[in-house]
Amino acid sequence: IGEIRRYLRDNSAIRVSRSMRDTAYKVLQVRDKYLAENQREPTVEQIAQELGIPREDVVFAMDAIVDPVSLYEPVYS
Amino acid sequence: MKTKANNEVTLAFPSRSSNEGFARAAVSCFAAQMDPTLNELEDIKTAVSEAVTNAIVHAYPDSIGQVVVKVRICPDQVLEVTVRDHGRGIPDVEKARQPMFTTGGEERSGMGFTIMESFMDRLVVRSTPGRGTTVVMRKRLAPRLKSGT
Amino acid sequence: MKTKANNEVTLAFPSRSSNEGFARAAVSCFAAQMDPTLNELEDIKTAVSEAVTNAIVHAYPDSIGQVVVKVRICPDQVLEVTVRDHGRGIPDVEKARQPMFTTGGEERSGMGFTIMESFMDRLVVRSTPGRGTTVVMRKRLAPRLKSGT
Ligand SMILES: Nc1ncnc2c1ncn2[C@@H]1O[C@H](COP(=O)(O)OP(=O)(O)O)[C@@H](O)[C@H]1O
Ligand SMILES: Nc1ncnc2c1ncn2[C@@H]1O[C@H](COP(=O)(O)OP(=O)(O)O)[C@@H](O)[C@H]1O
Ligand SMILES: [Mg+2]
Ligand SMILES: [Mg+2]
Repeated sequence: IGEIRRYLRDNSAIRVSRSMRDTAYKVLQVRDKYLAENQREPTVEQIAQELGIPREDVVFAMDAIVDPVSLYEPVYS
Repeated sequence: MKTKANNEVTLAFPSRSSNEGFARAAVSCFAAQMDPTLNELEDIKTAVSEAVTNAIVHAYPDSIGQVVVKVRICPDQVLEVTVRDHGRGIPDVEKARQPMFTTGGEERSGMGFTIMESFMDRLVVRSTPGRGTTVVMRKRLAPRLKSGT
Repeated sequence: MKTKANNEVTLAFPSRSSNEGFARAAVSCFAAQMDPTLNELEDIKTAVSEAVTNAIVHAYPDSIGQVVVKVRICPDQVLEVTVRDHGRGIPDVEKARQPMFTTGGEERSGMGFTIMESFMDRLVVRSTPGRGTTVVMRKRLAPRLKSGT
């Protein structure tokens, strides 16, 4: 029970910044893939559709990462 | 009684349905200053979405009017969101707040106010028929633990 | 000369530095309606950030004042962003717009207006000393290809 409670607490305490970094990482992946395949930039709507999230979330996520390089560092490597 | 806010923003936009998503996103961008959890932010977004949708669909049913959203960060991790319109108003607020009550026909659930009430801690609705409606919602976020473990 | 906007939003907030990030995010959430590319969005955010920072640090150097940002979506994929303050104003706008000109000391680059000019298509600056400053920026986004490929 303590285990579950701890899990729930940790889980519900996920900060927005962390989740946004996650989304931002996916957004950049979709962008890079699209660019490689089409030789042009995808629009926000195209990215949103690919990820199944609202346009605003794409934009919001990109705002959460000031330094795109740092995205690829600790959490995902 | 007005609590002093530590920070606040006012958004004003026409009652177009495309602005519902904007309002929801803008409120959550602003609330992000409070370092909410994802769950808290989802609750806030859901409540804001209901209130703004009401202003768009009920306040100005056949026209475009102004919707004003004010977001205030108050002491003790309290977020206050006010959604105001100058639309047709609500004749009987108590009745309108009942679960399942709707004047909107088939496609409306009548659960908007109930959702605002359950996702926020406090809901005040003031309305004058022919003059408009003001919805004030408050939510106290869980105190932030100092990070470390 | 004012172009008719298809949609617009007004944001008003106190000149706290924490609101710079909010303004940038809110403008880009709104501009998302135009379906921009990430590059276009970056340009817009950079320009908005410079203009809002100026209102925060230069317009109200020792106090907190109101900053108003208006975002308009105009025909032909034109985005217009207006940043207005009622702060101390700029005595010589032409001089202030020169690259490297700053009254801000060491930590300022004097490149704010130059950045706004280069990331947007048009920049108009109006200012009255003691009364405030209005910066209007416009950018035309690339025409959208119809999707299908
Ligand atoms: N801003 C408003 N202006 C006018 N009427 C409103 C407004 N908000 C709510 N109402 C009225 O209250 C009723 C209940 O609202 P709500 O609980 O959100 O359910 P629903 O929107 O599904 O009808 C609406 O059907 C409408 O008659
Ligand atoms: N909103 C404003 N209110 C008052 N002065 C301003 C404002 N914006 C810019 N200025 C003046 O113009 C100068 C140049 O601005 P900018 O090009 O952004 O460079 P910087 O901000 O690095 O000084 C500033 O140093 C300041 O003197
Ligand atoms: Mg409703
Ligand atoms: Mg500057």
